[in-house]
Amino acid sequence: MNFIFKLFNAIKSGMKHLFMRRLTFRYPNQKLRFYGDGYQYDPKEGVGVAGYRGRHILYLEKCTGCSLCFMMCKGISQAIQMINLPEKDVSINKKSNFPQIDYAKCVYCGFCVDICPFKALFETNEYEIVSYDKESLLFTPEQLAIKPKYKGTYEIQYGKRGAYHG
Amino acid sequence: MSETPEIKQQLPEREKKIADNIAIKLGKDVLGIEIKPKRIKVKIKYKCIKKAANYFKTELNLDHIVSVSGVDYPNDNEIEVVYHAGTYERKDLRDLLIALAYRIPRENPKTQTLIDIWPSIEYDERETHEMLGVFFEGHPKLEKLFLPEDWNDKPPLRKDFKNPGR
Amino acid sequence: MSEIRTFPDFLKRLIIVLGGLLFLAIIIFGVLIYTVPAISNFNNILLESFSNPIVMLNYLDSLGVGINSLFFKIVIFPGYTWAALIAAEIIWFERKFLGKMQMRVGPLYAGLIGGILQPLADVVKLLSKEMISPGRSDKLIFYSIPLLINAIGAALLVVLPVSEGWLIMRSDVSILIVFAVIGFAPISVLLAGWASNSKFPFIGGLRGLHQMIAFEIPMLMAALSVVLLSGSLDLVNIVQAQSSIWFIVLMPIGAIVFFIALLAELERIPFDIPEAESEIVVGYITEYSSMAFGNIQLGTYIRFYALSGIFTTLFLGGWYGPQFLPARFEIINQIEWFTLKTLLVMVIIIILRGVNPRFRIDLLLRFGWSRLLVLAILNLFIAIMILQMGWFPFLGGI
Amino acid sequence: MSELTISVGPQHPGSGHFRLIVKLDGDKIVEVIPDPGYVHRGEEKIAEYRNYIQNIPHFERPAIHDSSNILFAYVQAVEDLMNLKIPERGQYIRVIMAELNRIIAHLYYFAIYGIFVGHSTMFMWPMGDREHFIDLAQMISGQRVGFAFLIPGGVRNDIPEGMMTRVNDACNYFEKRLTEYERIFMNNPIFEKRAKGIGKLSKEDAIKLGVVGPTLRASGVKADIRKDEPYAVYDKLDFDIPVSKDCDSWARAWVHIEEMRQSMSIIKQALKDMPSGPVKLNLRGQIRAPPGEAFSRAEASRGAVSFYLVSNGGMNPYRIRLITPSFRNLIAIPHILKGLLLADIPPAFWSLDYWPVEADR
Repeated sequence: MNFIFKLFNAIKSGMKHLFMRRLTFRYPNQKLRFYGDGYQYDPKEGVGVAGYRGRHILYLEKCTGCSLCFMMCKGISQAIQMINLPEKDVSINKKSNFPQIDYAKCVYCGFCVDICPFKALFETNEYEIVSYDKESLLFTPEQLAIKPKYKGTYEIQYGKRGAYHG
Repeated sequence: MSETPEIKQQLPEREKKIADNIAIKLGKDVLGIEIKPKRIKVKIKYKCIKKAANYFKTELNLDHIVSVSGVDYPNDNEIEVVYHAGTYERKDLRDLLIALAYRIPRENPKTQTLIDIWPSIEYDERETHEMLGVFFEGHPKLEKLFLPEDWNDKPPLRKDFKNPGR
Repeated sequence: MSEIRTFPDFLKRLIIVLGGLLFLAIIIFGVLIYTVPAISNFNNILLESFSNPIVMLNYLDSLGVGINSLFFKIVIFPGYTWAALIAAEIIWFERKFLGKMQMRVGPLYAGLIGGILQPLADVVKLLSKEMISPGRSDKLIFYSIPLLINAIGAALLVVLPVSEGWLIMRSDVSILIVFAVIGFAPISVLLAGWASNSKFPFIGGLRGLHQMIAFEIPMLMAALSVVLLSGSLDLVNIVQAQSSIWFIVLMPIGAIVFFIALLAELERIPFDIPEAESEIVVGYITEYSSMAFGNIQLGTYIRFYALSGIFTTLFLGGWYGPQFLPARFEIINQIEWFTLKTLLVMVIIIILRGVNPRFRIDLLLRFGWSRLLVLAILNLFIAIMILQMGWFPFLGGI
Repeated sequence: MSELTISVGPQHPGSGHFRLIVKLDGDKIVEVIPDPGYVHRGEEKIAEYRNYIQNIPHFERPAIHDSSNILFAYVQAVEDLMNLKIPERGQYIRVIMAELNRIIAHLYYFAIYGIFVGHSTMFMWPMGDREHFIDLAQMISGQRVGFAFLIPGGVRNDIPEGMMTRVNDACNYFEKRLTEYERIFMNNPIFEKRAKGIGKLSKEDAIKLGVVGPTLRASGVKADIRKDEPYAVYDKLDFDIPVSKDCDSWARAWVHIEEMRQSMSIIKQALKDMPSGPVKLNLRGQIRAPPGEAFSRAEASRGAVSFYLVSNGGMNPYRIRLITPSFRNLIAIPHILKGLLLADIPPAFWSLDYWPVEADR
């Protein structure tokens, strides 16, 4: 009898969920809202600013080409390469060396942001980096300098009929 | 960074008492004892490893092995084998880990298995065997554990084994 | 032709190939239409029948494949095509329903309404796959099993009375035919496991054999009590005996026994032990790929429909609607009532799949032989008692 | 007696990157030989080539959905050598992340447990409910799976505002969900039939084999590093350790459910008690551990994870030994599976929460 009672309880629990809202997040139509503008780091205080760790943004006018990010990434995922941009001659970057990031390798740990002492490299909310070939995943410094336009409005809401993305 | 916190200054009484007992019991086989809060490292001669292990098992109720690690010291031409033993049975000693360390020559790293004293040591000894080439005499199944069956190189955790590509 | 590198390239290639095929088809068809008179005749009728369906029907009747012919009944309705359509859509419904129960959406993109064309997409996918068989398998048996499983499901449809007048074949012993056909299922499962010449399928085949044999006997006993009450082996007569009161009301235990045995016969969760995927991969289906796998799935779901229909026939009053309903429900005719009830049984089976884990084979066999058989015999006694006490004078038939 | 030898894994739905060589007599298991190593990456060797910061994303790879806990032990080993005293707020945030991670890993456990016994609903529900906690962790750390959030000296950033309400919402919702889990899965009579009394590991055997984590606690030993050797601020928080005396597969699942309840209470308490202040020491320059050795432990979701760190004062560690809970529970697999039926492998094997990547390292 206990067996049947428990089985009935299980069926009741399952049936109850026919009237609950679906949690599914329908990705291409809905996009998640993130807190803040992406992960940033304050080298003076030594503390980061909370945010999503997505695609990087590189401030070309601040980058000195010190290749600290390259040194850091060498031991993690080897995604960052320093490349030379002769046409970009910024006064603080004499050799005009800039990081170039291979998103096929990047693990988005953000330690390159932590190590940068000039606030030149931050991370942003954008995470939709897809392409048909590997070459397109290689982001040159100019591409990294573009501010991404990510707009997400959905987050988990808690209602009477369960949780949903809204 | 350099300032020493207060825990270092006060002598860990309990650990000191246990260490003294060990020193008395094992006598001249003990080469040295390092004491830190909650950690004791006993360095012994490798001939008397069974005696020391038996003592730990029976007197201190160290009923399981947490880890068996091998550290390669090519400069001294020795391999150090470290057993970390802990206890579940004695509640007052649960935070205590006693390390049993001995050094064996690097060319002929032969030692005795402790599987009859601590059955939980089986896979740790197998791993140490394949990673550092330490041979545990009397182990029932000293085979490859993680490495491929056809591995025919130096034991990989020895210092003279270089990671490919480095 | 150029190399395909990007998605637009692929689309271009697709259009070229499809366009070429279409062009060829038009040319060939055009040539044929004016050369072969029979086809041109058919073509005229085809054109006419667009405006007047009766012309079409008459033409089909003249060919012997009209709506009242045996051919139509076997092939279209209530035969194979109908069952396959229900099977395909019940697969879709099952996924959608379980999706809702699990707080997700299920199939979404194929078709306009909630991915209703998903089964079709799956078939297309399976058709485009390569058919592989294990090296030392018995090829003849290996490839005949999908057809056999399909045939077992389809053979049950022959005697399934969807309505009083509209059924493929009426036999005096149709319930025996049903059990004779069901008896083939364990053999097909065992053969599939054996012919694959692989360990997991073989274990799955043996499990299937054990399970199906263990549950066939309680199933037969439960059906026997129905036969006793209705006094006939004919499924049509059995349904007619339930015109005033359904047998599920008279013999709830029998209905439960039959239902549980049904679950085991169908290998549905909680009794999908021969296909237990985390234990023995997928059991006897493991080595099947492509449309061979698709055929097994189709056959299983057709059997699912057919056996649910038989449960409806035996216990839920077949094509009769509930008596207490007001008169306006009379317009729902017999076939619709039957389909509705069958679908209800299927939905209940799907609900059980959503909330239950899998049983273990030894527990299941013990349950089948010791509990279910006892209950079935008890139910038989109840049936005899009902008959002897004469509470329901219309029962007992003869 | 003729035996049938079958390989459960590595290409088997019920194994993961791992192989069990199972010898059967009829349907009965005569012998089980575990064969790990399919995902061995030599983490210990690679760590010798990287500095202390570069090792962080690397060391969370063995247990990717339990990353904060495994890093907890690592950063403690480094801090132990460097004699660092972590700001209290940083410690609280560490605890919050660790407990969020514990819930995430436990929900993963239930999802796989569900699909292993053929319960598809129990696969989908925990996977869906995991989303709430992944969202919370992502709000704090900025990543959804590999957080790389704990570093020597503290945590990488402060928690954002508005965490409190979101955590409360998620926890209140999840409390209700846990009762549903119990109804549909834990107390489901068929699951009870399959898991109760299966895969017994007695208290004596558990101690002898040195198993850890929920496996140990389900065998009746009330041992948890968070209580036995309180690290961070666990001694200031009020929580309980669920212990079961049933010693079987069902008890292990039950311990997981109760631990999730405790974790939620810890998160709520930690958020409430958290003092203000810095979250991280400002360590300038390269992190270098002075010569010496340290052995640190932390309670990960599957049990005690330990780091044995030997430093010679260089940029990179001289030797790191990582002992993961799955590796220590590996010895229990042949022990509990012996004498069971073939059909008992999924519920009994998965109840140990054996994670091949974590064991192989």
